[in-house]
Amino acid sequence: MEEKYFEISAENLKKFVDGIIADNFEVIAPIDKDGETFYGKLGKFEEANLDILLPKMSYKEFLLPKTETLLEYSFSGVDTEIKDGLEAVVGANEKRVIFGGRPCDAAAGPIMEKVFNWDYKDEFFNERFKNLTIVSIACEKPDNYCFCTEMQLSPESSYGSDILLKKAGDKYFAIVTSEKGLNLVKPYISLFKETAKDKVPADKDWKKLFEIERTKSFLDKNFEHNYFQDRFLSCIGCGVCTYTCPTCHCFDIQDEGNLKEGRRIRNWDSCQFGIFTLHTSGHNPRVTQGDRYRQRLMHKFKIYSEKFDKYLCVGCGRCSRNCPEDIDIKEVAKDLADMA
Amino acid sequence: MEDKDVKKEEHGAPKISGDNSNDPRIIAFVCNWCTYSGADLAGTSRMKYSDNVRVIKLPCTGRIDPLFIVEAFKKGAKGVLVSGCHPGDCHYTSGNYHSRRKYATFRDLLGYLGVDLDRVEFSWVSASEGNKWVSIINEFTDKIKSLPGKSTDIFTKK
Amino acid sequence: MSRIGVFVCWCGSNIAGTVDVEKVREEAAKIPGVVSALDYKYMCSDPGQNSLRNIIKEKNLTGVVLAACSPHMHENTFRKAAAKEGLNPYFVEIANIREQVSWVHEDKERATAKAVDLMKMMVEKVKRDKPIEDVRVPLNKKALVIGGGIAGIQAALDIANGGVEVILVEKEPSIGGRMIQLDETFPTLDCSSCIMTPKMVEANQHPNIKLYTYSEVEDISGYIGNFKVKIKKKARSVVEKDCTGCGECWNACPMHKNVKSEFNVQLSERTAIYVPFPQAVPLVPVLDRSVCLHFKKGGKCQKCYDACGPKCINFDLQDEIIEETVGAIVASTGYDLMDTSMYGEYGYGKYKDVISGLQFERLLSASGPTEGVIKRPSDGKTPQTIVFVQCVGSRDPEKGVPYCSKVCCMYTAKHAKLFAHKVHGSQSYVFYIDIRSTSKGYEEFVRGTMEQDGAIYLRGRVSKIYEDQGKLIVKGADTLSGNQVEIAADMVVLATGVIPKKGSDKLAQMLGISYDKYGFFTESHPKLRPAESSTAGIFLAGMAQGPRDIPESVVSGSAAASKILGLFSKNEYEVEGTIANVNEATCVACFYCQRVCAYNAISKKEIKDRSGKLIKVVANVNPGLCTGCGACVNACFSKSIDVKGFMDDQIYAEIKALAI
Amino acid sequence: MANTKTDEKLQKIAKDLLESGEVSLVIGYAKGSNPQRMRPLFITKPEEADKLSFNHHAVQDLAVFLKKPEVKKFGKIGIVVKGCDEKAVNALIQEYQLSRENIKIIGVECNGVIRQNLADKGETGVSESTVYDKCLICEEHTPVLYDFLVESEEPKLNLSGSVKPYAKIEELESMSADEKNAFWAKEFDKCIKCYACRQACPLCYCSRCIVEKNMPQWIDTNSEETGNAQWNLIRAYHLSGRCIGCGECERACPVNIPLMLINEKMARDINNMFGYKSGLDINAKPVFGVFSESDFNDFIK
Repeated sequence: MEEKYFEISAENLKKFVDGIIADNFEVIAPIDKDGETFYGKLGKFEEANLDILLPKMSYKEFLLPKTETLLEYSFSGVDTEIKDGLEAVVGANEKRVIFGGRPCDAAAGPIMEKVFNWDYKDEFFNERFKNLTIVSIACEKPDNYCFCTEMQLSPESSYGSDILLKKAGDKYFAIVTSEKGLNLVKPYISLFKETAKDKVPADKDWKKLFEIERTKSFLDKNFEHNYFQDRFLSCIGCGVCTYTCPTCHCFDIQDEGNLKEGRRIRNWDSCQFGIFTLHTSGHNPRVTQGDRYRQRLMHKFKIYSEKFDKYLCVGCGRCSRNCPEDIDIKEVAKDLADMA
Repeated sequence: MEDKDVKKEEHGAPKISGDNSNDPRIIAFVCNWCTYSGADLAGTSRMKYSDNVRVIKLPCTGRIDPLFIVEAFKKGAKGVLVSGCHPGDCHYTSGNYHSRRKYATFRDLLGYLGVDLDRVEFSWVSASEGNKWVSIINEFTDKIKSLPGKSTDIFTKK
Repeated sequence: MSRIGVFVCWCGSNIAGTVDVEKVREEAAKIPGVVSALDYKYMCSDPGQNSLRNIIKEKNLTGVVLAACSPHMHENTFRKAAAKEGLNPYFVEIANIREQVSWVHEDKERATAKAVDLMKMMVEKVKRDKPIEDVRVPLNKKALVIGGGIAGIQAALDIANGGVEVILVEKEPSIGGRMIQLDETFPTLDCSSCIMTPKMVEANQHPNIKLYTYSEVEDISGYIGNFKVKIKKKARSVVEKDCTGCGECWNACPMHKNVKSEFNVQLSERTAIYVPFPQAVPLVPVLDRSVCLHFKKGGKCQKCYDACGPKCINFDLQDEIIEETVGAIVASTGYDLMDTSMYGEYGYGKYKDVISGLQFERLLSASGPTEGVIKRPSDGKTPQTIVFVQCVGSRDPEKGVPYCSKVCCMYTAKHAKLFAHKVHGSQSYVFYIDIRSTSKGYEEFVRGTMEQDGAIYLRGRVSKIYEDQGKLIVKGADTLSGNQVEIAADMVVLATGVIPKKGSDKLAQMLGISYDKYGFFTESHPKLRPAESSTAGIFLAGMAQGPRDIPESVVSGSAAASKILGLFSKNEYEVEGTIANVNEATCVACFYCQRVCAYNAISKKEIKDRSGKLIKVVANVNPGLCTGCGACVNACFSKSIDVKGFMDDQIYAEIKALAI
Repeated sequence: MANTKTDEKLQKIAKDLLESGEVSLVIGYAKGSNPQRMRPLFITKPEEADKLSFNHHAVQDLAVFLKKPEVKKFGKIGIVVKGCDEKAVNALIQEYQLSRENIKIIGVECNGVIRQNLADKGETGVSESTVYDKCLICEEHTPVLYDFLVESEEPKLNLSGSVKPYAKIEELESMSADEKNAFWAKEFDKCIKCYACRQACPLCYCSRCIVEKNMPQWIDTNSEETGNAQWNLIRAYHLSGRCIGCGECERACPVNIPLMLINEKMARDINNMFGYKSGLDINAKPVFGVFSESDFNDFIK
C-alpha cells in the first residue's frame, strides 16, 4: 500500500484511542506499574505513559507467548485424542493493537517473521503477527543505550509500524503504512486530517557511533578471540537480555500431563543458560558464559544477517538497561567494530 | 474416541470423582515404620474411616520432601497429610527431626503465599495408634469438606 | 516398554466382600503397559504363588503388582516367589487393599474406586522400578574395644573367647575402670577387687586380646568390616616388656607429696612415676611427665632410673601411633562424676569432710588411703554420724541434669550399711527423693540398711550445710513429717550424679555415632537395638550409654560381643540394596546430605581425570552404612541423590496416577 | 571522576595482592555505563588496579561470581564486598563451595546503595527513601569478616524511621489466605521464568537446578500460573534459612516481582523459629543441617 499521511491533534488522538477501546479493541500500551513501565492492557488513554522511552519488557509476548499450548491430548486406555492448539489462536486477538511503542519495537516483528517462515511456517506466530496492528510513536530523545541508527533503523523509522506517529508540538503526524493501519483509522477518519508527505517534518540526521558492518566483520574472523572470555566474566547468565529482547525468539518444547491428559507447550528459552546446549552425553559445546554471550552476538550481528539479510537486533538497548551486571551491548558492539 | 470406549468409561470407571469440595481428594505421605503400620492396625482392628484418603508410603518422614505437598496439590488434591513417627521414635534416629524443621519452614512459606494451612496437616502417628490415624483422617476430611476457599489455586490451572 | 502383571487377591471375602475385585482387575487391564491382570481367591496360597510364577514366566513380566494385604504381611513372600522366576525381587509392589481399604471402608463402590487408585499407583511405581542388588561388604574379623572398664573387659573377653582377635584400648595406665575403684558391691557385698582383678588379669593374658593401656584412639575412618584405626600409645617412659613391676622406681621418686592420686580421688598422694593402684594391669608404672623433676628441671633427676634393676626406664620414649584395621568396634568409655560446684550450699571443696560417694568408696576400701578404716579427711578421726545426700545433680533440671543416675540409691544404701558395720554405734542419715531399687535383691538390700543397720531415711532435699564447732550442720526438709531437720554430722557424703566420660562427645564425632544432649551415646533403637549405635559395625556398652549398674554393664558388654560374634559368623555383611545413590554429574558437593545422615554413610569423593587432576568433589554413599532412610534426598537441593526403591520419580508417578 | 580515598585504598590493596601473587584475580567495582552505575571488574594484573572504585551505586553482590566455574579456575581470589555481600561469602564457605584460604576478603564499609531504578533516573543522594530496604535493616555496614577493611568516607545513613522497610510483609501477614493468594497470583503471573533471580543469587550455586530436572518434573515448565507459582515457591524454599538478604534476585528480576518480601519474611521466621541467621559465622552449621529435639512442634498433631 502506498503510505498515507495525516495530522491529528493530541486531543483527537485521545478520542481515537478511547474510541477503539470502546470498539472492543484490545489496546496494549506502556503503563506505569510499581515505579516502572510495562506493556499492558489499556483501560483508557490517560493510563498510557507515552513519555517513557521504552517499557522494561518488549511486547514480544504478543507474538510469541511465554508459554504456548501447541496441542492437547487425552487418553482413554490406549486410545488417544489430540486437539490442535492452533484452534485457540486462529480468530482470537483479531482486534489487538499495540499502541505507543517505539520504532525499534515495531521493527522486531518483521525481522522475526523471517525465521518463523524459513524452513517451516510457524502458524502460531503467523496468526498472531497477522492480527497485530502496531501504532508506534517516533522517538525524539533516544538515550545512551539506544543504537537503532547503528542497526540500520532510526528513531523515526516506520519499518514494522502500521501507523507511525511523529510528535510535532501539540499535534501528531500519522504515517499510515498498511491496510491494517488504514482500517483502524477509517471509522475515526473525521479525527484525522489528511496531509501530504512533504508536510511531515523530515527525519533528523541521526549520527552513528560505529558501523555495524565492522562489528560483523570482526565476528566473521575472530570466533576464538580472547575478548569474549575476558569481557563476559562479569556475565552471570541470567538471560534477562534475551527475555527482554524484542527479537530473541528461542523456545523449548515440553510436555506436561498426567495419566489422563496432557499438553505439549513451548516456552521461552535462552542461549544464555548453561543447559541450553547441554548434550545428553554431558558434553557442553558452550561451556563458559563467554561462549554463550559470544553466541548471542554472533546470532544477532552475523548469523541472522547472513541467512535473512537483516540483523537480529533493533538497537532498543533493553539488554543493556536491564543487565544486572551493567553489560552494555552497544559498547560491546562498538568494541568489536573498533577491533575489526 | 470410539463408542465402545465411551461405554467403558460410563460403566466401567469407578465413580468417585474426588474433584469437588463434597468429595475431596486427600493424599497422605506416611512413613513405613510408624504411621503406615498404624494405618494397618486400624485395618486389622476393623476401624472405619473416611475413604477420601490415598496413602503413599515412604521409608521415613525424613524421605517425605515438602515439595511432594506441592505436587499433590498440583494433581488436584484438596488436602495433604504428612505423618510419621513421634519425635524420638524415628526408626532411622533423626529423620523426623530433620524433616520437622523443613515442614515448619515450608508450611510457613505456604501460608505466606496464600495456601490455606487448613489444607496441609502434619501428624505423628505411631504403629500402635490405629485410633489416632482414624480420627486424624476423619477430622481432616471433614475439615477439608468445610473449606470454601480457592487457596490452592496457585498450583492448579484455573 | 513395561510388561506388568497385576494380581488382585480376594483374600477370601476379606477383600472381595468390600471391594469389587473383578472391577479392579478390569481397570488394571486397561492401563498401558499392563499385559496381564487376574484375580484370585488367595494369592499367598501355594496355587496363588504358582500362578504368579507361571505368568511371570509366560508373559515375560518386567514387573508385578499385587493388590492384596499390607506389604508388611506378604511383600517378602511375593518377592521370593518372583525371584524364583528370575525377576528382580524389588520389581514386586503391593497395593494394600485389605488393611487400608476393605477392612476400613464399607461402601463397596467407593472402596473399589480407592482400590483401583492404589493399584494404579503401584503400577506406575513398578514401571519405574530399577533392579536392586543387595550389598555385600567384606569383613575384617577383628574387633576394637574402646575403654577397659568392666563393660569393655567383658566385651573383649567374650569376643576373644569366641575366637576373634580383640584390641582393647584404655586411656588410663591400667584397665579396671571405675569398678576397680569401688569397695564392696551391692547387693551381695562381694569385694570389687576380688571379682574384678581376675577378669583384668584374664584380659591381659588372653591370647586373642591385644591390650593398649595409657593409649587413646586418635582417628577412625572407614566403615563396618573395614575400620582403619589410629591408636596413640602415649609415651610411658617405661619399657613395658622389661618392667617387672618391682616398685623400686616409685619408691625412689622424690615427688611423693604434691601430686594427688586420681585413683584415690584426691584423698592421697602419688609419685611422679607410679602405678595407680597395687593391682594395676599391666603392673607397669607410668611416668607423669607433667610433674616429673627430670622433665621439669632439665634432666637432672634420674633417681628412678638409678633405682631400676632392669634399666627399663627410658626418658626419651615418644608417643607412638599404631594402626589397626578392624571390622567392628565397641564403645565403652564409661562415666565421670558431675562437678558439684553449682551446689555451693553443700560446701563440697570448701569443707574437707563433705566428700563424694566415690571418695567414700576409697575410704571404705582396704587398698584405699586409709586402708579401709573410715577416717575424716580433715582430722583423721572416725566419724560417728554421717549424712548421705542423694540426688546431688541428678533429677535436678535447674542445677544439674534431669535424668536419674540410677546407681546412687543403691550405693548410698551400701555406704550406710558398711558404715554401720565398720563403726559400731554410729548413726547415718539419708536424704532421698525416691528410692529406686528395682533389680533382684535390691529392695531387700535397702530395707536391710534401714531396718537392720538403723540408717534413718529422710525424704527431702538438703538446703544448707555449714560448719559449726567441728561439726557439719546439715539443714534439710523431711517432707513426710513436714518438719525442718537439722543434723550435726561428722561427715557428709554426696551421691553425685554421673555424666559421660569427658571427651566422649569427641570420640562419638570421630566414630560418627550419635549422642544425646548430655553426651551419652545413643543406641540405634532404644528398645530393639540397644547394643547397636546408629552406625553399622559400632556397638555400645556400659555407662557410656547412660547410667547403669555393674550387672547391666556386664550384660551390655556381652550383648555387644554377641552382636560382633554374630556379625563375624559370616564372611560378608549383607545389607538390603534399597540405599541412596548419588548422581555425580550433578552433585555440587554442598554436603547437606552428609549433615543429615544419621549413619555417617556419606563421605567426600574426589573425581579425577586420567592424569590425576582433580575435576570435582562429590558426595559418596557407603553402601555398608546406608540404611536407605532417604533423609539425604530431602536435604539435596539439586536432587542429585535418590533412594533406590523409593525414587523421586516413582513418588511423582504415584501422585500422577492420582491426578483428577 | 577523580579517585576518592576509598578508591585509592582499594586500588592499593588490589595492587599489592596481585603483585605479591597472593591472589591471581581481584573482583571489584569499576565505573559503569553511566555515572549512576557501577559494574563488576575483574583484574589480573597489578596495573589494572587503578580502575577499581566504590560508591553508593555499587549495587551488585560480587559474591555471585564465586560460583562461576570460569572464575573458580583462578584459584585464589580477592573480592571487594559490602557487608551484605560478605555474608554470601560466609554462607558459601559454610556450604563447602569455597574455602577460606582461597579468598581474600576486601571489605568495604557501606552506608547503603541507591536503588538502581532511581539511580538510572539520576538519583545520586543516599537517603532513607533512595536506598534499598535491605540497607535500612542492615546490621553489617561493616562486614563481619574481612582480610582488609576500607572505611567509608560517605556520611552515615540517617534513619528517621519514616520509611518502614519491607512494610508489605506485615500487611501480607494480616491478610486472609485467599487475599494473600490473590496478591501472589498476580505477582507470579508476571514471571517469565527467565531465572534471573536464580542466576543473580550467590547461593544458587547448583550446577543443575531442580527446575532443570525432569525425572521427575519437580516444577512444571510452563510460564503460566502453575509453573510460575511452583518455581517461585521452590526457589524461596531452597533459599529459606540460607538467603543472606542481598536482594540481587529482586534487582535482577525484569518484571519486578517483589522477591525480597518472601526472602525477608522467611529469614525473619527462621530466626524466630530456630534462632539462626544466615551468613554470620563461617563455622556455624546451616539451619537445615541440624535439628533440635525441642524444635517447634505445635503445628503437628
